[in-house]
Amino acid sequence: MIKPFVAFAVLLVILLFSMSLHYGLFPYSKATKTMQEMTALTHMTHLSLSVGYDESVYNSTYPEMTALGRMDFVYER
Amino acid sequence: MNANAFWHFLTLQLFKERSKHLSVIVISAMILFLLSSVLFISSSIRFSLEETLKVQPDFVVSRVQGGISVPTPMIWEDELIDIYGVSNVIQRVYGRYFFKAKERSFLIVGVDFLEEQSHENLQKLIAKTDIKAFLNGSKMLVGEGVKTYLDAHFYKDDYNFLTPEGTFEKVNIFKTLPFQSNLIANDMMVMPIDLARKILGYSEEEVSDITFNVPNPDEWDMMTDKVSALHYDLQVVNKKDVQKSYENLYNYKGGLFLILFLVVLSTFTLILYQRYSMVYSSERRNIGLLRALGWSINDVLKFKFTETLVIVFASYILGVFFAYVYVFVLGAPLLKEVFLGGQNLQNTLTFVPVLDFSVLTSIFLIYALPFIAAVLIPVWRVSVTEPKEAML
Amino acid sequence: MSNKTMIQIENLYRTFHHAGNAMPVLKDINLSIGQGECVVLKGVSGSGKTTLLSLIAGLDKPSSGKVLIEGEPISKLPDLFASELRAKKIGMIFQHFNLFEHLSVNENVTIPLIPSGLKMKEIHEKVDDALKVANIMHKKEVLASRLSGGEKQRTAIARALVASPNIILCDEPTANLDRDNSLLFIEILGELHRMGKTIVIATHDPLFDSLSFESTVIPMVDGMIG
Amino acid sequence: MNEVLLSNQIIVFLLSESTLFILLLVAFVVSLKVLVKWDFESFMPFQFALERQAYLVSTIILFVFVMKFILVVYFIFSIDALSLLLPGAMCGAGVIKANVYGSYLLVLKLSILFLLTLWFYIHYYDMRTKNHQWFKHKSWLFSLIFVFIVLELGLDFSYFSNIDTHLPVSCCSALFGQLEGANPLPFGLSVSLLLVLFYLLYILVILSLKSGYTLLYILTNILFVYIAYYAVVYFFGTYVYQLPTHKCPFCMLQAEYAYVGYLLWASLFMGTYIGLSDAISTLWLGKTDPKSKNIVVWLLSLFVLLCTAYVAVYYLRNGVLL
Repeated sequence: MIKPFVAFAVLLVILLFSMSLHYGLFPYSKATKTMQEMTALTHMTHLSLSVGYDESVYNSTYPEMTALGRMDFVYER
Repeated sequence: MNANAFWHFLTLQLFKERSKHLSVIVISAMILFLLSSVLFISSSIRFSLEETLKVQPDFVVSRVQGGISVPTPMIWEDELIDIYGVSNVIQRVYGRYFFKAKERSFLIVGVDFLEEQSHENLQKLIAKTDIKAFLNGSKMLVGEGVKTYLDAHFYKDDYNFLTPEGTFEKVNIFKTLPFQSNLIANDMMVMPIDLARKILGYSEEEVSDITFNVPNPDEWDMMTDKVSALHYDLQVVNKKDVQKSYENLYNYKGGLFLILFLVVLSTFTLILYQRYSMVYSSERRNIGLLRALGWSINDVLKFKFTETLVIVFASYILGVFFAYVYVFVLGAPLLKEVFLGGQNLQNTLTFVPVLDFSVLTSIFLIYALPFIAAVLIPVWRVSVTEPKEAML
Repeated sequence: MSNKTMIQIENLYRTFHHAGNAMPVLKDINLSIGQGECVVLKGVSGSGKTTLLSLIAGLDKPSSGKVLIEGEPISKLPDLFASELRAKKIGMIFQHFNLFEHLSVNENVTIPLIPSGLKMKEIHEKVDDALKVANIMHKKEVLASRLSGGEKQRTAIARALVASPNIILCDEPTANLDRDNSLLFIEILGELHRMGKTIVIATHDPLFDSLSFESTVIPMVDGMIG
Repeated sequence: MNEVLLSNQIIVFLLSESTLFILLLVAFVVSLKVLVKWDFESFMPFQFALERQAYLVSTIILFVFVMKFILVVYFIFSIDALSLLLPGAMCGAGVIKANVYGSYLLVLKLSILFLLTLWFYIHYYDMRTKNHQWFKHKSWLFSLIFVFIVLELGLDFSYFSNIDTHLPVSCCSALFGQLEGANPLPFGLSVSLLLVLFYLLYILVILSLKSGYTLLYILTNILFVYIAYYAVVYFFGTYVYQLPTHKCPFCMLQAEYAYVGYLLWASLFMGTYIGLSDAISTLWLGKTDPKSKNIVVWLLSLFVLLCTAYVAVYYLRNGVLL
């Protein structure tokens, strides 16, 4: 293998390595524990979706269709 | 075949022709970046939700009349406690509060802090704080998004809620919820249950819904039937249904994206086919020379395939790496809004990195397989070049 | 010198089809070349000598008849065998040298050995030997694009020799060389001849009319051996 | 729209299968032309063109060969992931049984892998004859494989588009658990007899392979796979799960069991594929390869050792058997 290619390959390996380092060092337990504690407190797992909720349930342009952009169907009810 | 000499020659050729390959690598890496980002986000959200769902109550019971949820009477709680096999019956009071002027909304969640379990949970969640101070008077915990928004509108310390009766209810902002929970808590306001009732307009005898656990999963189906039979306007939802609806939501988002992505992919494949047909036809003379020097068709095929694989793997690694940085380090600006929406509160969540076999293989298959398939025929065509080309 | 037949050509025809017209290039060639012989195919351009050479090397396929290299019908072997035969038994020297311009002399000479499966050490030894015989050792690491015509030719010779083939085929080897370099080339050929290689040269250069070593001149006219 | 068809893995899987199919279709058309017009003795330029096109066919098949192996693993993995969407399913077993196509599809996929391995053997030998002696053999075999692949693609699509996500499916405990009085084992065997047969057959396979009784080997190896399947599901699997009632060939593919199922099934099937391919080429072409025989011995021994190790480790740790 020629030197520029070895350098390129080493670069790729470094990228992979730094990626796995970040992946390995990420505080998973902290992240998931906080989420779980949050749920334990509120008993809720509603996603904090950032969509407008006060839109009409009906589609004003096509009344027989459901409104566009509604996200509440993921909610539990 | 001597691996050493083979690789030496291969890399020499690749670098000599690098201008021809560079554009392919850059475009591939960009396509891979887009694809991987979407799959990373959806699998990360899915992972977080699944972890969270583990502690979510098994069943939710609410009153539904004419397809619209109405407040659930608290007496139902006692009826549920009486059913054998049901444990941990808890009432929930929550609802949306609209900040009318800007058409933003917050999720108000009432928690019964007098209960011992809630007390403990609160202690865990916001360690090193004086719980007594929190419970003393009208105070609330807010999600990061809520805090930022209220700050921007000069509600630094408290907020005046307008109750359905037309009175004002001043609530102090006690603390911000930990940012790790932003995925579910960004637009949340957690406050004592009675305060929440007042703001949301529930009477003393009403709750939003009631949750309970059934420890034995084999009884779930039976329990659904039993509980449904209690009242004609009662709706039961179990955790599996929630899990399934989340799964479907992210399959739906990712799936629609993938299907749209097929258009890009097929265009890309066609371009690759044409480009490599062209690139390789300019190499005919060199290939003919190799054949004249004693390389067999198999040797040339192997050479050209390895060349393709180097390009495929290089762009794969580059694309996946940049997508990883974009999603898990930078928090996927712009693309995040496709998944979480961007109309309401700004969400600054960090995605939990998820790199599993399924995502990585999916990315590889959807990209590498069409790539190799597209260059396969050009590769073959140049590999069977007659060695007499070298004599011309 | 032994009389073992290295190259045997029997009733060889080659016809090119171009725009519906059949153009016979080689007509009924019969030739037998023994080990250690040096044969000069002489003729004007278009007389079919290059085509004959490429048929001998198995670079082209005949329309009928056969070419046997040490008894093996190179023209009718599956590619895997034909390539192996070419790699082990035949060294080619082309009119335009046909070097990879961006590779060094050393790398150019290595190419025929890459599919061989030899160890790196053996490859280095073989390359060095070939470079020495072709007298280009001093330019080992120089890029082919920086070489003079004569040096390129000597690199091409080293490349033809590196797998130690018994047969060397040269296609107009001196067409792009000046007189001094041509003489130098012939000198190296004489060296190869002494090593016992079978040499076939297709040329119209009069320098090859009277070689200092034993050689047979075969004139070619209109695709036939005169 | 069927929710299953929006699952990312299923989209990727179906897309990959379709891409491979298009390539194979090209290969098949070319292969038919080559097969009909093939005349190796001819000196016509046409024949030389056919020889070049044969390289296209073999290149495509080799690429497909590699990809199909990856795709089968991916298929099983995706099936496992789908169990989240299907009510009642705990692992791939329930999903496979979600409609009538599933089991046929899985068997078909495994057979195609075997035929591709066999093709690869014949191709290898054919390339090393001076007159392409077995060219027609391998082309006919490819035509057969292609028919299977067409069937497979059809089944792929019918299987995935006919999974009803609202209909509850059986979980593995219902599919493989012992019903009252009914013996699920073949030939009315008991578990201890099954085990005796398992080890006996293993020894017989190795012996017949080593001594070159090819026909006997083929017979015993097929029987061995059959018995090994039951032995893993009804005996060794319970040690993997450490639960005497858990009988399932799929659950061991999940992360909780360190994906050991992939290693287990891969060593059994790869060993059998290689062994049978070598045996068939011995009988059919008269060519044999001692190296493949060694690989077979290694793979099958790995399989048997792995199975035994689970039982042994459990016994050493707990002092009792399940």
